[in-house]
Amino acid sequence: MNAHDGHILSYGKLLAVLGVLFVLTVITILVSTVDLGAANIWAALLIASVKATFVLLFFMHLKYERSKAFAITFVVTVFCVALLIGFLFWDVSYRV
Amino acid sequence: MTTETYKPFHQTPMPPKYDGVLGWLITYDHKRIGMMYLTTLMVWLSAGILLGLLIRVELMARGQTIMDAQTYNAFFTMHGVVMIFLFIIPGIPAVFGNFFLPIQIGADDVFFPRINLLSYYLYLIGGILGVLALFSKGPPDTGWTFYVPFSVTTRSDVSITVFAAFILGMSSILTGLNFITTIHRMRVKGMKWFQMPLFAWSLYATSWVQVLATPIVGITLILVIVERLFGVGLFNPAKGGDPLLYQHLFWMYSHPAVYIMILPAMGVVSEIIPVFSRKSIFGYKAIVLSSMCIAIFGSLVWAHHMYVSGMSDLSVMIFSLLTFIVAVPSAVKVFSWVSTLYKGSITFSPPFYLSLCFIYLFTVGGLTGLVLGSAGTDVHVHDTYFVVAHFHFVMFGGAGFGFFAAMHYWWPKMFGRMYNFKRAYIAITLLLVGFMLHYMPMFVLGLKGMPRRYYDYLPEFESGNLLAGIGAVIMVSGLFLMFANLLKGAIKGEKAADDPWGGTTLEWSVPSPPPVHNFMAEPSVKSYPYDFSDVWKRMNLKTSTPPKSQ
Amino acid sequence: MFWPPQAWQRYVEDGRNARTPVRAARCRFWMDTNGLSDKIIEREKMGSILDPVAGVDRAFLYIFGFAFALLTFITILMIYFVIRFRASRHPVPEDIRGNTLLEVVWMAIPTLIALSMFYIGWQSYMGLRTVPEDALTIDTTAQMFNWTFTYPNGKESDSELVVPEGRAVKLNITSKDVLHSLSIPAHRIKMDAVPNMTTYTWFRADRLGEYNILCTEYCGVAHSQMLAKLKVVPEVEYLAWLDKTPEPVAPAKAAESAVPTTPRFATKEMFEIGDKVKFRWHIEDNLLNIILSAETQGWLAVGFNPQQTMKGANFILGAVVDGQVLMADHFGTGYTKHEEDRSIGGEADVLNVHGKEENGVTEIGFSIPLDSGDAMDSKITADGETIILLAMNMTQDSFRVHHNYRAKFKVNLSTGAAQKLN
Amino acid sequence: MNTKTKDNTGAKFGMWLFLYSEIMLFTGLFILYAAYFREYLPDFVNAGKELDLRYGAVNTLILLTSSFTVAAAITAIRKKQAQGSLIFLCISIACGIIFLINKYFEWGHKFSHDIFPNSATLNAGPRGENIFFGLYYVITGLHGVHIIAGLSLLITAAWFVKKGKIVASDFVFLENSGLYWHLVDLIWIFIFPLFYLVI
Ligand code: HEA
Ligand code: HEA
Ligand code: CUA
Ligand SMILES: [Cu+2]
Repeated sequence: MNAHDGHILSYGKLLAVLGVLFVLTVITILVSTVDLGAANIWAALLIASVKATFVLLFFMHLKYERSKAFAITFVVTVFCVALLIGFLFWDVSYRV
Repeated sequence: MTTETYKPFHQTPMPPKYDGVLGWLITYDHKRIGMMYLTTLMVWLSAGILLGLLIRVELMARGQTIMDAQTYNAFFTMHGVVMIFLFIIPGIPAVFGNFFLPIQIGADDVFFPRINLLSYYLYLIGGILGVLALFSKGPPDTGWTFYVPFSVTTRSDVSITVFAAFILGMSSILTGLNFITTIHRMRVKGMKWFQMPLFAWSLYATSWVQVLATPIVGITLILVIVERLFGVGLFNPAKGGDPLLYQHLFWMYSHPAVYIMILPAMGVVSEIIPVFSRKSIFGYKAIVLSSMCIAIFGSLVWAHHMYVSGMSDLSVMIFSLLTFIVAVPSAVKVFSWVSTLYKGSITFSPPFYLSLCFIYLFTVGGLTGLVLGSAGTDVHVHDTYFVVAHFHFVMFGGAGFGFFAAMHYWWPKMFGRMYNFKRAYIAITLLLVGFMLHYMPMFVLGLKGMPRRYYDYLPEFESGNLLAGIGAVIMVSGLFLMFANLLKGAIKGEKAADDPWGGTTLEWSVPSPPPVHNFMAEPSVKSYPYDFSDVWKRMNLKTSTPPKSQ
Repeated sequence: MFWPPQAWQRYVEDGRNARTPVRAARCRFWMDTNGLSDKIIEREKMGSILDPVAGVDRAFLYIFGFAFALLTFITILMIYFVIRFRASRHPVPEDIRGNTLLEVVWMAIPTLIALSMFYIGWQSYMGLRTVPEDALTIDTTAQMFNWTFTYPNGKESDSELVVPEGRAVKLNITSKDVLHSLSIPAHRIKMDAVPNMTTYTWFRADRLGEYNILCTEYCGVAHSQMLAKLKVVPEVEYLAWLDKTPEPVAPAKAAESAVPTTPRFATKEMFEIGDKVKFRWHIEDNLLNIILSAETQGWLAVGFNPQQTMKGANFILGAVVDGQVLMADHFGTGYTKHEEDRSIGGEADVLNVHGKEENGVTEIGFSIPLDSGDAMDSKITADGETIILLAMNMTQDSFRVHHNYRAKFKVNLSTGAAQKLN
Repeated sequence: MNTKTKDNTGAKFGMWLFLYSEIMLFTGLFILYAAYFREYLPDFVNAGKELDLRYGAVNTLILLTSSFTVAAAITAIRKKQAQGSLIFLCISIACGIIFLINKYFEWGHKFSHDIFPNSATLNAGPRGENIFFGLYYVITGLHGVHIIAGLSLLITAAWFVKKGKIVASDFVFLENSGLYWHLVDLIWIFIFPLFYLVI
């Protein structure tokens, strides 16, 4: 149990991820200048989620964890967040 | 694990070198921490009980009896806060979970012993802050739900209590996190998930709820303080805020919290029933799965507290439907416990008696929960004494009796001494009778329409309230006797054997009280945690059928 | 709102759907202190409109029925097993670890029961939410600690909801300060009052009589005093009432004085009005001598000459607490509000105070100047019309607690001619 | 047992659990954001224009960079380059501090325009804008608190690296501090579009 699970991320890979994150930041700002109506917020959230995924997988090493427990529990948490927000809208969207 | 000579944990300082009081205050032995929780919790419980009693005395007669309305409001608020945040939520996990979870899974401690100690101190500080509010100039008068906008506008000291609840939440999160990691990483070699005792399972389910739901109430309570300090207006209707959102956030935690209260108690009962039936539990996997289902689906029914709050009819429907769905896993458990008794060889004992009471009282509470879950009927009884009766049945009759059962079950293991059975039986009977007399009339009062949190009431509610008051007094005597008996047992009771009941889980394989690292030798894991063949052998029993695998 | 299905609307309208009328009656034993279900059964028998109350009671019955059955079953089984399989009788346990079929069954059956309970509960809920089109709409405003009902013609009524018999009544509810909740147990309805939001509920005023309205959302110190009355009256009476102005009285603070228990002025030849709260008086020079008495352990009050509701009225409040008489001179500063004179720049102009509380009867006497010259006392004319408000709280001595009885009179103080208003 | 063999995976797992609870903490606020966004969309759009995109964008880049350097610090320590690791950590810490300074000026700017909780302007303005700024202050404020907590962790980690307590064979403290810092970044990734880019 002691040995630290193998994979060491190379600087190159990390830099590449940072590059992607920068590009996505620029993209999201550009997208926000285009008026897509309600789609704007969804586009922004989508891009944010992609960015978050990169951070999670590489910076936070999630991709390289040996134990599945990390990924499973993380997904469960995100699922909870989605359900709570989603279920709230049964109320706020349908009030008379 | 060298074969050391046996020395009970309370005689072996942990960390070493620190003896005496300091050896307790800075200990990170899970058993000592469990004992410290027990002691502290008893103090808060007494405060909660006293407040409950004062409430009852005030309500014995109409009009002012012993206190004015403001005091009454503060008292029921503090009663609720103390009972919920200081007694029933931390209760079983912090005391018995800490003490027995590591032993049950063959570990020598929890995964983060120091964080465990930190949780305890957070609990202590939170408790002191919370109870301190009682002695401030204006103790909070909002009800334990702290509904806005009242909690933001009232002049009483809401912030301090709310902050206390926040700290207690942190304590609860850390405990949960600790237990999950412990269960994931520290099960003794060879113990697979489905070989864990049910109590450990129930704590696992509970811990997840603690980790994921508690932060939401944390931030909500912080917002109440922020609102009081800075007047941001997030919940203030005059500034565009929506008070219903507060209620949503509050119940997103506080409904799951009711399962934080009941699941560990269910775990305790799932341990006790098979032991005194001398046979394996009926439907081990179903019980495990129902715990997990309760934890998961229980998080999706929060708005059943809000049927008349003005939220949309659609969400009334959805949350009502889901409420009925989560009742089913509880049903599975009740049926499994009762079936476990079938063809057992039942010996009676105080923990067993309490478990039977638990099943009965929880069923009453749960079934009346269905009345509340149904939308049309809840409109009539919402915020009446019907709800008060419901939750005392599930919380006191359920989680509380579970706590008492755990005390009686594990007492000999914790203290190495046994209490007096006869006195225990008398106490439990008094408790049960007082309980019924106290809370049954409340159902009727509620159906008749008596609102809760009422300092004074209409003449038609007089007799019910008087009856309840008398019940409370009987309950006092029962509880008093029970605690006195346990205390006496712990000090001067007969020495208890390592396995006085004939249990199968690992805690019964170690000396009473356990040594500091729990196990004298590497624990051996049973392929099925409730395999009683060893117990039968020891008791010279033969079974009529060979164990079937499930 | 897309949801409430038309199906329910039909259910409400189609009275023949009314099933099992007798069952609804049984609930009455606990709940219906006002005999409402009788009426409902009557109507169900006649095949007229099904009331939501019946729907709710049916749901109660359905759920309670199953609950009792299940509870009894589980309890008896449990006790039976414990006795039957006790060690002395059944020393050799059998190792049963489960039974998949049984487990599936006891998952499936409760699921079905639970779903049916949900359905019937939801149905009854829709009944509570589906307002008939011809409903009389009344705006309801909650405020610490009373209810104001505003009728379509603009008439405001405090703590008293008067409705004509037979009509469906819709209440649009809102709050001025914190959350409250309007509950009428007899009609099985309840709805929160939320500031800046309008919620609604409705009921059918089937039966003449008075019903309790209670505040069921905790709202502060006098939450339990935030009561009101629903009065279902015949249509004619309702219409007559609608043209008149209402009159309420509300909380206050105490001023103190040590006083004797017997009157300090001559008590012969006093005029008397009032039933529950008795108001006796006579005029002596420029003073009006007054004795108030009632069967109460709480406070008593009299008010003079309101401009409207309580506004502009001069109030004198009194209570006997532990043999001490507490008096307060107040002025109505709002329609439902009054404050102590001294706190708003006036004087307390009460003389010759006496008071006692004996055998549950409180009596308070005092004199006030007909014209005190104080801006915070209204002038009282000896010969002419004076409006007198009488109020009390039957249990509470604190003037901050709302009244739970009140009456209103038009009086000529010199002649004693009096007329009770509504 | 854990005194004898150190279970780093377990320690990391515990940290993740803690991160989940942090996520839920912010979820409470995002729930409010979602509900109010729906209710006050036009006001949110107007109010969003008040915020200076430049502050937000720069802070985003700063945090992303700092996240990168924290990850790089771990790579460095595992490659036994303690010195490099220390430098990377210092960059992260610097980034965090710059972020806070930026935030200070941004808030200060808003304050000088009388836009802060309970200010006259907000109280008089449209309710939706008050809510928007209320959420803005509460969420970025809580985030700021987390930056401060993260910074103290990073500083401690840097100290440990310097002292040789964090080494290639035992760097779980650095890893966990890194995880925490990434979480702070992660949350900012969502805060940024929600406040600075609303339509
Ligand atoms: C330990 C705590 C606990 C537990 C376990 C429960 C369990 C349940 N509760 Fe309770 N509840 C509270 C504590 C708890 N509750 C508290 C504290 C409040 C008030 C908060 C406040 O406002 O202050 C409250 C309030 C409350 C309300 C809101 C009432 C109102 O304010 O109007 C509702 C409404 O749906 C509800 C429903 C339920 C249901 C359906 C269950 C179910 O989980 C019960 C399931 C159990 C059974 C059903 C019994 C066993 C099963 C059988 C015997 C088999 C047969 C079953 C079927 C046919 C389905 N509860
Ligand atoms: C676990 C939770 C719990 C428990 C155990 C209790 C226990 C009791 N509660 Fe509880 N109660 C709540 C949780 C609980 N309550 C909550 C959450 C509320 C809602 C608050 C709100 O509305 O905000 C509430 C509200 C509430 C009300 C409603 C108030 C109102 O709405 O106006 C009433 C009224 O009767 C009441 C009474 C009691 C009584 C008499 C007890 C009794 O059981 C106490 C009786 C106990 C004894 C009689 C034992 C005495 C024993 C000793 C003295 C010995 C002690 C010695 C040692 C420990 C060594 N409670
Ligand atoms: Cu108004 Cu309670
Ligand atoms: Cu609930």
